[in-house]
Amino acid sequence: MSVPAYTPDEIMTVTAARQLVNGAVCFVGIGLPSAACNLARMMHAPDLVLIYESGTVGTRPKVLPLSIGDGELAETATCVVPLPEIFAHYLQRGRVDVGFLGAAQIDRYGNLNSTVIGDYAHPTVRLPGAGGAPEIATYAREVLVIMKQTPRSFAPRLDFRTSCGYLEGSGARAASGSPGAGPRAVITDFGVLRPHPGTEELELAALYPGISVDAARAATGWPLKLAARIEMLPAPAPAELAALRELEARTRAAHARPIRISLRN
Amino acid sequence: MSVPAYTPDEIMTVTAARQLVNGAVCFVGIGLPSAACNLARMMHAPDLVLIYESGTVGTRPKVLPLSIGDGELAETATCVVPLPEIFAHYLQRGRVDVGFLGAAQIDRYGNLNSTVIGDYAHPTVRLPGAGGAPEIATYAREVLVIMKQTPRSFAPRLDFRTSCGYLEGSGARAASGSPGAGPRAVITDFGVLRPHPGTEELELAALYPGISVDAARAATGWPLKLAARIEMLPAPAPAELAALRELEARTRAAHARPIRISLRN
Amino acid sequence: MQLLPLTEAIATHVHDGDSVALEGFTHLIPFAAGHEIVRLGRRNLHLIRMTPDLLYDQLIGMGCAARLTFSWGGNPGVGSLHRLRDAVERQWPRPLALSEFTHAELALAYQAGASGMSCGLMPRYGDTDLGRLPGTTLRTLRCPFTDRLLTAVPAINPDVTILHAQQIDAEGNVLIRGIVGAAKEAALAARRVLVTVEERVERLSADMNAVVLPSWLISAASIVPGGAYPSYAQGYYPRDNRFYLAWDEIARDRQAFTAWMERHVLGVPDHAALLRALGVAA
Amino acid sequence: MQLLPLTEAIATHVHDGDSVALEGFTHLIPFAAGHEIVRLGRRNLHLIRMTPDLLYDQLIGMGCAARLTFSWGGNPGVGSLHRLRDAVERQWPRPLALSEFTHAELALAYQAGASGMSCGLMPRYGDTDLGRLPGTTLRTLRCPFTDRLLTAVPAINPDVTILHAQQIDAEGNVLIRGIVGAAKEAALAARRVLVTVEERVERLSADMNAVVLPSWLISAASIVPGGAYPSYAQGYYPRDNRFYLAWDEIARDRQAFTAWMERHVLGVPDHAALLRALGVAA
Repeated sequence: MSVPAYTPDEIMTVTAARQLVNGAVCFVGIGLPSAACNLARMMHAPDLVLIYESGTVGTRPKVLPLSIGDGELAETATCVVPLPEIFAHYLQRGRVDVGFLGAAQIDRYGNLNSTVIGDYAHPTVRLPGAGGAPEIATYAREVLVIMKQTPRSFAPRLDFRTSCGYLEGSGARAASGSPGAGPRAVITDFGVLRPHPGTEELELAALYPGISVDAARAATGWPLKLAARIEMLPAPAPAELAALRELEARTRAAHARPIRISLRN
Repeated sequence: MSVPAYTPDEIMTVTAARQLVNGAVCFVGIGLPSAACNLARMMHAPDLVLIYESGTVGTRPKVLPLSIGDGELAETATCVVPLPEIFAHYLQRGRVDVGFLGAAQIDRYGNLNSTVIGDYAHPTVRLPGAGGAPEIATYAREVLVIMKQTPRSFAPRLDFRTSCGYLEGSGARAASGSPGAGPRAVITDFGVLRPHPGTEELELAALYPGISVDAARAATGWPLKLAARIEMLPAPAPAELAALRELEARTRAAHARPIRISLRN
Repeated sequence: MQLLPLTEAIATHVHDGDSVALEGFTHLIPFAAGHEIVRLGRRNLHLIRMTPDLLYDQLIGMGCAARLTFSWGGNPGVGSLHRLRDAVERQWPRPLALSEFTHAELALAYQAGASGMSCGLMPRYGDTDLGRLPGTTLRTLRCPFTDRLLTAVPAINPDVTILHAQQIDAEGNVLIRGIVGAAKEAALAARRVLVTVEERVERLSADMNAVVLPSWLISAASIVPGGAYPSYAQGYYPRDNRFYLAWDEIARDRQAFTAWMERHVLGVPDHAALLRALGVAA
Repeated sequence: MQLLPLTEAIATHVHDGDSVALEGFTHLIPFAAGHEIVRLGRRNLHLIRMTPDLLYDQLIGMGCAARLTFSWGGNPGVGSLHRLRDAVERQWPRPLALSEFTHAELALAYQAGASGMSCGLMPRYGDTDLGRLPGTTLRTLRCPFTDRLLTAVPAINPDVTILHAQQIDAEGNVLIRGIVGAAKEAALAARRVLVTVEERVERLSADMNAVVLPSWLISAASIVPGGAYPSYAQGYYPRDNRFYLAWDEIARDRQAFTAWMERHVLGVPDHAALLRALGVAA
């Protein structure tokens, strides 16, 4: 097996970007989702509408933000609205097509933990917490989860359920009345998991070049089932890689610029 | 009795203006209240904060608006906020010191009708309706009512209760939990009525020059009681009258200016 | 967002029996769009608007409406809306059912609709006849924290909300500047959104915090200079207070009203012609 | 509104045991004001903030806080807030009680507080462990119209809300421009409001629809250029992403953290001195 000419982050980002249809309204988180959305916007989906939870609607950043609220996002936005409106008027009202989520743990039904590892009252690791994840998981028409696959993060049982995937599966989510369809794809560093149409258990649905089913299974904390057909995903195209690397280089340069503040007064 | 050198509207406006303490936050309605507030601002209360329900906060109009939302109000405001915020963040939150109300009918406890004369389903006169009055009546720290006194408008029984005064009196309003103190003064074209400290029934508390108790009683649809002491109100001062008339002349001139719209396109 | 001639925008998106909110609180009232509804002869509309104003007097007097949801129905600073009164008091030209609220309640109903909520909550104090109106949709709850009474107001989600605004940019984003009322909430609550604008510009002359409706929330837009006359468009032209005063006379009489509407609305092809006929177009 | 030196503003308005919201969503975070709270040695604070960020890591690490109400507590784009984690995981330097919400819930709690409401409502879907947190204050209701489950979130009314903003004018009105988060709601919900600003101007450079806090809603204001550093002030200076990255190292270790705070916060008289010491003041 030859060494691939791209990193796991890169193929995850490119794979996520390819899921996005031009014109879709995306509720974007920081990190890989932000890179994926902006890559898609630069490649095949120029009219992608990016909403960051900081209140920036329709932003077109030239460099990636480090935080969800960098000035770049406001400066390139169609408009900046107060945070209560982003959640009420956009997400809760059902205006978001695609939401992105990551987490510390995911279970076989796509439920997510971003609150604690260990017991809530005496945690081993206190994670950042819910943020906007529970509402994104509920209201986005569909959710893309992006996270690296390890037996601990793809867990047989969550230490804490922060956000709903398919709950206990087999229609439990729809029965709960959740307006969104839930996690239609989980993009990992091995490939893509998708819910089984009936049980809604996540199954291995696609693999990156050079990755084996066994490797993906070994990186999963539950006995990973296989989809009826496993798609072999293409490697990132040179144009995609070039655009992504240029975006990241621009970002690194921008973030390294020293700040000067005038104290005139 | 000599003919007074002012109209009933003028002495009502001047009397209302004199009630306003500099710095007070006023929720202003159109007509006499708007004239009174702006007169007070020009005379003794330059720092009066005027809020119009159209969402203009801290406005300082040079001419009086005809409607509650004339452009003049926005152009001279500290800020213009959406209407839901004016009601939630300002009025309901208890930020308003003085609210003004008028009505078609008032009863002896200061309850107001601005909805219908006659039966609701088959009204003799369909009035404009509630608008912001019920909330102003509830949340303003105190309310000033301004209306002309006739036996029909100062009614023994309201055809419809749109806004609360003291309800049935004797503490009923406070018992209902209303945050505001209710109508502290009713300014009419005869003088001023104020609630009795115990029963909260409106009593004649002040008279304009040349107006008799009997005249005020004859203009009231219930047996009007007298306050322990009836104040004799001064006539409008020449400076007040001059300022008011100048304001109204400016207003008439502004409202008469013909509109020209460019159809370039 | 589709850029359409106004007639086509209304014909496509406003149907008989629709619930329609033409919003704009004393400012940016979409008169041109409303007149197009009259010209197209739409019927049985459920009209929604905080402050019905002259435009609704006209729609009601022309028999377009079966129901009115509102919070204050007068000619601001002038007096009655005579056509509204005639419909309620004497069922002319047809009966008009009323759903009436306070300003705060109706603003909350739009806000709930814009937020994907089934209802909104506000404190409940005192005791008025408003809560006892026939067919009231308000409900009373107790706060689970304080046990105090709260009023629940059901969300309003109009079939279509129609706004007038200052500018649309090359991408179809729309700027609303000045007194905004509950226009944004009414638009975000609606199933379809129509906008008329004063002008089309390459880029909106707007700060990042301005009130902007993104293109993808708008069904169709039409460029109609003067489209808010006789109300106004901040930065473009002021309110024609003389017209508001004059309307009191026109609307007082059924025949005078009908003659005015036939001549100035039905008898002209579009809003520009109305403005020219009234001598306000420059 | 009183214009005060920052030390005096904080000394007067922030007391031991107060609930304090230093708001600003990733933007206009009032670092200078927060550092003054550290210098004044305030204790047993109930800190409230949607996104605790570095400033709260510092306040918590210095032992100022007894409780934290929040919705997301990380170093955005970088990782953990190590001092927050140390307090929760190992009670250092003292135990920290948590009240945690989702962003939407906390925004609603501020909004309810700003609106004089005892609670706010949102739809309730699915089933998470968040609703089962020990001591949760959320309650479940049924919509009186649809019978669907709703979550009631109790209002938050901080004793004091502290904001950083761009400008204050001659009358004391304050302009907030750019990403506003829930800053306005947090301010309007509070009993007292403190503001630090980049500069004082005769007139705000703001449109009529800009986000402005009227002077009479503000308890005290202080002029502190760079007061949001290492976060940012739109139009004045950008976010120092390098500092946010560097903080990860500093905060990871108790001694390194304490040394940094002693040198850069306790060891300097004011924010200007901190900016000079860090080499960012021009």
